[in-house]
Amino acid sequence: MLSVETVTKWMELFGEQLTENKTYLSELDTAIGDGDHGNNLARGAAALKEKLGANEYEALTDLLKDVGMVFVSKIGGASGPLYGSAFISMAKASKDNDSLELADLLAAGLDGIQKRGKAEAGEKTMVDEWVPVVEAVKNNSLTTETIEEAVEKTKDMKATKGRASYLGDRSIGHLDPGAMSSSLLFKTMLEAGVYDGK
Amino acid sequence: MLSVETVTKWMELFGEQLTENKTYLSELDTAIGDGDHGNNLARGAAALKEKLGANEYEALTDLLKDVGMVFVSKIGGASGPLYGSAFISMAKASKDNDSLELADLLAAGLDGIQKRGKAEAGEKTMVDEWVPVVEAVKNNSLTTETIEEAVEKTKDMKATKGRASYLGDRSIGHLDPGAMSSSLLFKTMLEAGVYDGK
Amino acid sequence: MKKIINDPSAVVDEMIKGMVFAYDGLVERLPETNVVHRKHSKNGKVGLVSGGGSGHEPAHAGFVGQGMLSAAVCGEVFTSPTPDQILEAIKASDEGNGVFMVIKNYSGDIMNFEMAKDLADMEDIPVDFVVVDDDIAVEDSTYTAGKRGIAGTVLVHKILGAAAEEGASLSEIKELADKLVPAIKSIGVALSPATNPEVGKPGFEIGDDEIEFGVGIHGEPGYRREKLQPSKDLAAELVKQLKKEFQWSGDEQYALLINGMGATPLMEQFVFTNDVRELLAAEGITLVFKKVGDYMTSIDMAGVSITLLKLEDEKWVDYLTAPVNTISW
Amino acid sequence: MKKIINDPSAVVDEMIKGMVFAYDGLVERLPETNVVHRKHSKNGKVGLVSGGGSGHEPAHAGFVGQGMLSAAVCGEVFTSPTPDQILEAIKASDEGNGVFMVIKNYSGDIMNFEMAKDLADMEDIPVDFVVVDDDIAVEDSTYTAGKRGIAGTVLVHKILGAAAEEGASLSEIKELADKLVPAIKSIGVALSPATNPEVGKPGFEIGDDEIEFGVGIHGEPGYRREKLQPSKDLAAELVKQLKKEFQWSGDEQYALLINGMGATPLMEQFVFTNDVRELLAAEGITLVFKKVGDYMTSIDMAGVSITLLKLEDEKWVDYLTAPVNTISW
Ligand SMILES: Nc1ncnc2c1ncn2[C@@H]1O[C@H](COP(=O)(O)OP(=O)(O)O)[C@@H](O)[C@H]1O
Ligand SMILES: Nc1ncnc2c1ncn2[C@@H]1O[C@H](COP(=O)(O)OP(=O)(O)O)[C@@H](O)[C@H]1O
Ligand SMILES: [Mg+2]
Ligand SMILES: [Mg+2]
Ligand SMILES: [Mg+2]
Ligand SMILES: [Mg+2]
Repeated sequence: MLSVETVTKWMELFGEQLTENKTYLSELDTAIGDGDHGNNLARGAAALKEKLGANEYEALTDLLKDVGMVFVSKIGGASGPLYGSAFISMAKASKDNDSLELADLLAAGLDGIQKRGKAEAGEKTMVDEWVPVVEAVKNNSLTTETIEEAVEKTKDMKATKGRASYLGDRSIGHLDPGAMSSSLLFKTMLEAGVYDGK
Repeated sequence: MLSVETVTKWMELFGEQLTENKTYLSELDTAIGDGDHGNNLARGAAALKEKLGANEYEALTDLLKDVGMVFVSKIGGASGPLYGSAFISMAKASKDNDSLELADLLAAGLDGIQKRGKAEAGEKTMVDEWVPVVEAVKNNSLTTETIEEAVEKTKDMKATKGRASYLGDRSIGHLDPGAMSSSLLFKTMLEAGVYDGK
Repeated sequence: MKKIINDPSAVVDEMIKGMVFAYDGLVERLPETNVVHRKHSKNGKVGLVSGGGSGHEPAHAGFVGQGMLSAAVCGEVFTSPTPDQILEAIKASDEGNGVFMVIKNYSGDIMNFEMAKDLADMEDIPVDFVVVDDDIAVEDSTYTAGKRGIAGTVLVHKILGAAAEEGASLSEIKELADKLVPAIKSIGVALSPATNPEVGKPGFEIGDDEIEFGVGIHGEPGYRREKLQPSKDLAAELVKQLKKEFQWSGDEQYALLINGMGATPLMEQFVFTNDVRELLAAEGITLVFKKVGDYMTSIDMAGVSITLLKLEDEKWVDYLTAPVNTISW
Repeated sequence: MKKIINDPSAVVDEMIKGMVFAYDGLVERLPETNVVHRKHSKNGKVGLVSGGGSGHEPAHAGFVGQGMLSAAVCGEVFTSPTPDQILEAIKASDEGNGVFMVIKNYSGDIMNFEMAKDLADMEDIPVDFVVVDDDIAVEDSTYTAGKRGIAGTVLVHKILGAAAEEGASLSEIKELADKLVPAIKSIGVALSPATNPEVGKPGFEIGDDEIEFGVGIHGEPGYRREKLQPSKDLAAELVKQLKKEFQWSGDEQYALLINGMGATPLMEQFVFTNDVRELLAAEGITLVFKKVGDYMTSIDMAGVSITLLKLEDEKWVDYLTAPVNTISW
């Protein structure tokens, strides 16, 4: 169910996962980037925890907007503006919209990422995690497998956006760190009970 | 016999030995100094070879003076002025002195070193090679053993002059590089037939 | 990891503290930010703001001061700074005539600086910018994020800074920048990787007898790995690449910046400079301005880069040689 | 050995070539010597000559220029220059009022510079000198060659250079130098050894988790080896030693130089500076002048040193801040 409670829970779990996977995410980024993705997101997670702990939210919009602002102002790098834009875009979509479906919310998030980063599916970025997930939520078919398969698929892709694109063909064979962190986002979404499908 | 011929030969052999032992001398200097003694002397040896090749000497004084000038202007570091002063001092002693004895010549060299470097015997420097050799030449008792024993003795000494003095007690247990290069000087002196004693 | 640091996650904060303490006559830190701002009094000039991830010292804060940058935004190590921080730099640098931003061509930098521009728009501060992409080691195609911004950025700071100091307007600076940036090309070679203190281990592995051409300043892989070779061969390869890009005819005038990556001693930088000198002289290139040293580093990476700026305008040399009051120019 | 060089025995020659090419507006090489001389016109000032083994870049040639050194003599790597070369520097620097030499306290340096003075005497050029011995890591006793000259030497160059520029006579400079040198004390810590290119391997061995206090700039052993520790602990040990030497009372004024050894990035130098700042503030020391960067390096050694100059004369601060035209001050 999409509610302030479930989304708060979601964000708490996401933050925990980011902190736990900090080294792993940075290792993925060392292989095809500059090794800071885990540290960047862990910094965001720490700030998020503080923010959520200090506030009581009534409206989903306010919660999403705060998450977006924390990500924009604490993560930095490429992933900060991207995750930030996703949540700010979701906040906007949820504004004055009581009957909002999760699929529409996530679609708005993806739209935010793509407006900011100009990446299409297949360019080996977090977009490759978001696209199949948004699709599956729309079709009411999202499972952990959908989420994990999407990350796995980035392995065979050649990066044409972001820092990994400098490697050309040599980016093939590595998981995309941003897709991996987004998979944590969606797994914790399932865990928090935000998604009611199947 | 002390003559232009034997001393020329001496200097040729000394130069060869320095070139051959470049790495070894620098290694000794790495242990208790700054690792350049072999390179410094090898540079001097190369310049010396050029000088000797380009000149015919009639007077011992001129030969010794040129050797001194080459050492002063090509070696650098502490050993350059010391070897240079030794030979310039020997050149002075040999000037207008036909009956000069080798013992007096070497004593003048040692005097040049000590005036320049202010080191006494027992301070773990090249002086510890020169003092026993000068003594033995005076007593007509110089042998390869005298020369080698003198270097060996620097091992147990604590350096109180030169770069090795910064190590204090930790200089004990290492041969002094300058004493070692001076031992090559005296061994080649024997080889070249400069010394007539026993 | 062998570094003179305390808490790896506090490196940027402590570094800024040390810098503004040591050079308190020149720079100050904007309260509660990682923005280093120049101290000289405002007089209606266009503000010049740059920045990026930390780890490239003296870039960018070392170039803050009269005649060069108004402010530098220091991100976390190898991480673009955030829009709120950039906004503070913009606000502090605005002297009433707008602010110009010098951005290096990285996805993260562009997104964060663009968001900051959006925020500044809302505060009615006119902001314009240029994206520096001088690193010819990367192909500029639809299949990459485009050429990276590296050491040549420092020449952009210097020239635009001098123009701003001279009283150029925001649109004049934009025009100058758009002409200047395409005339700058750089390329480097790395002997050893950088270690980001927060990561704790080297960004890549390379053999004791290997070098890599074209490595990025965040340790991004280069275009070719080879055996260690004499300085003159390294210089020849890099000059060859520059020649291919510039397609010079011979009697052209350039400015030259030889840049150390952080752990390469000046001794080696000058030996390398001598080889570059010979190669460019053989090409008939005239070098009107030259500079050698650590300007855009990659933490403790060993390596060097060559930057050439084709001097299409005589004024550019005046701008390069105009006096400045910074820590590191 | 992984270095950007060609022939190891030609490093000094090629380095000087690169330097005088890059900074041809400032310096020139005296023909057939390893002497770097400033270009500005002679006007009857006392000449200031320094030098020593190479491998300490930017020292000493980086400090040649108006307001600082007249000439620097570059010896082979880690090897004092020879008297004939020093004599050439003296002759080129004499503007009719004599030449003052700044010598670092090493047996070799002293002997070679003294011999040069003897040669200059024969040419009727008045020469005087001071021996800098700021390194408190070494005991000054009859059992050592005395304290070494290290980074503090650069402050001597700056202050005497400014005095010479102001028109001080040879005897006035000698008097100033004799008062100045005892007021300067330095001490450093090394994380890694230097590799002399001609030797081809590191000057000493040290564990990946070890540091050594008091290592000399030729890699001479220090006074204690310990485990790697946070920057603030390194700073605390070095400040403790400086306090012991200066025996400061609290309300004294000092100049501070934090010096990188060659391979330590500015990032770490500034973090370390911040720790030194806190420690000296706690001691009640006022720092009137501060500077951070690579000034007296040891090729590619990683490490830092702290230099404090007790400001016994107000004029010294003016001399420190007086403008100069050099490559590296
Ligand atoms: N243009 C883009 N669109 C979408 N995602 C992107 C884009 N550029 C980079 N990313 C994502 O950001 C991740 C890297 O983030 P991070 O390491 O935090 O930033 P940086 O590359 O600036 O160091 C990549 O793995 C990729 O998923
Ligand atoms: N004051 C001195 N008197 C005599 N010999 C000395 C003195 N100082 C140094 N030496 C000799 O010089 C040698 C070192 O020479 P070298 O390595 O060429 O110079 P540096 O120490 O300047 O690097 C020492 O091993 C020692 O024998
Ligand atoms: Mg990254
Ligand atoms: Mg030596
Ligand atoms: Mg990054
Ligand atoms: Mg030496």
